[in-house]
Amino acid sequence: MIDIQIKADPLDVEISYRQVVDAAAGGNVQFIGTVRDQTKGKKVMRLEFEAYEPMAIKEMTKIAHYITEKWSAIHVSIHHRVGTLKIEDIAVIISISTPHRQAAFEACQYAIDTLKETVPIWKKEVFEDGEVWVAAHP
Amino acid sequence: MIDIQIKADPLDVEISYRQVVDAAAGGNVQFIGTVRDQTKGKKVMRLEFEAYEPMAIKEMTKIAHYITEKWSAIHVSIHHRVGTLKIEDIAVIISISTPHRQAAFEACQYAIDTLKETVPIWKKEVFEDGEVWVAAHP
Amino acid sequence: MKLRISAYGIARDIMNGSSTDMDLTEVKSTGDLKNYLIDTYPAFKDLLSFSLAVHEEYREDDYLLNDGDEVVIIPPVSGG
Amino acid sequence: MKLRISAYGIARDIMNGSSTDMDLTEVKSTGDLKNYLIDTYPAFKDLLSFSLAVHEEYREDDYLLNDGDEVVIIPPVSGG
Repeated sequence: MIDIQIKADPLDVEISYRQVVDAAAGGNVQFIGTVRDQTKGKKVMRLEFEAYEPMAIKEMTKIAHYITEKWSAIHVSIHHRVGTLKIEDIAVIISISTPHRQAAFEACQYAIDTLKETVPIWKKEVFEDGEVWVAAHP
Repeated sequence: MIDIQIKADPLDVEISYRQVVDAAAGGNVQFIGTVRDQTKGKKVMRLEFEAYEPMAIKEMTKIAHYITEKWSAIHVSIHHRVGTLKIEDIAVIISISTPHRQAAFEACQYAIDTLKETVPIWKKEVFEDGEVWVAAHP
Repeated sequence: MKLRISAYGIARDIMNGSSTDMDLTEVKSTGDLKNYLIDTYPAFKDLLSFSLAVHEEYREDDYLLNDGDEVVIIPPVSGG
Repeated sequence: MKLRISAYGIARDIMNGSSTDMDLTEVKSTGDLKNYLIDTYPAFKDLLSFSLAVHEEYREDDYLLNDGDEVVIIPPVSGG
């Protein structure tokens, strides 16, 4: 099963976990990306995420299909949040179940690394004295 | 923070996650070990876990301390269940938060690999026609 | 060639709008459009990278555009 | 030397009980005790491994036992 979602509502680790648990799975690995309170020592007030949604769903689905192929994943769930997030809010949850646990770790790490490279989602850090689009400039 | 528990009650991924989430964390990784429905093609009815509890807590605490040192983990939570578990029940949840996500993956994988080697916990697979202590014999 | 240009993130700030229609006689490919955009909005040169998507796929510079295409400007992504 | 021997998992099945008191004159170290256990319960030889713990720590074979120690037999672990 592959489940890809972009949501304006808060994400839920339990819901994501329940999507992937399976009687055939030997390992379930979850990556949960949360909002940090500072960037290079500068205090972050909040983050604003936006997505080019149809393409973001398409790119995340590609990641899930690749994982299903390469690591024989049983289930892959990728949920990404958009809108305004405060510190410690969850931006992304990736849950993967595989027959053997080593594969789940590798697949989950591949998923978050690739998501950060290819999926058209952007975040803007809002500081007390300004804001900046993350990673936009060298 | 380090939290190590051995419990007869069902484990909860949300509770474990909430223990490790932190405003300074760039990555949270959870490993969730669940009961598979078969071993080498043989149908498993249930699993029975037992622990030498004081030493199991001590060995899991060693793992958590090592992770805190080596991967600068912010929080480590290891919860292991004992008693009778049915298919898809959670046997273990390991949750780790680190400043950078790569470390959380490595630390979590180290934790489950080492737990399976050193922590005095045993499981017995119960089949329709018998039972076997897992990994006892070559 | 008539194109609809959409922009997200910092690209929207640079273009001062999320969507605009352009009629560009010299533009044949995504590479041509990139050059046009950099000429018109020099701030695109300062980005770590920027890509163009058509029909929800990243396109190389030699991708030939069709009249009426929607082209989406993808500045460096930062999800997760 | 008086020892309390505790056993978990398959070791408990082999010894037919979770705990037993022994008074062993020839045993000085954990290595001696291992040999005694293998002699008395040959099924221990068939295990993938078995370790002894004293004071909740794994002990090498040269660990010297004290009168009254509790020794825990640790057959191959299989948690997780």
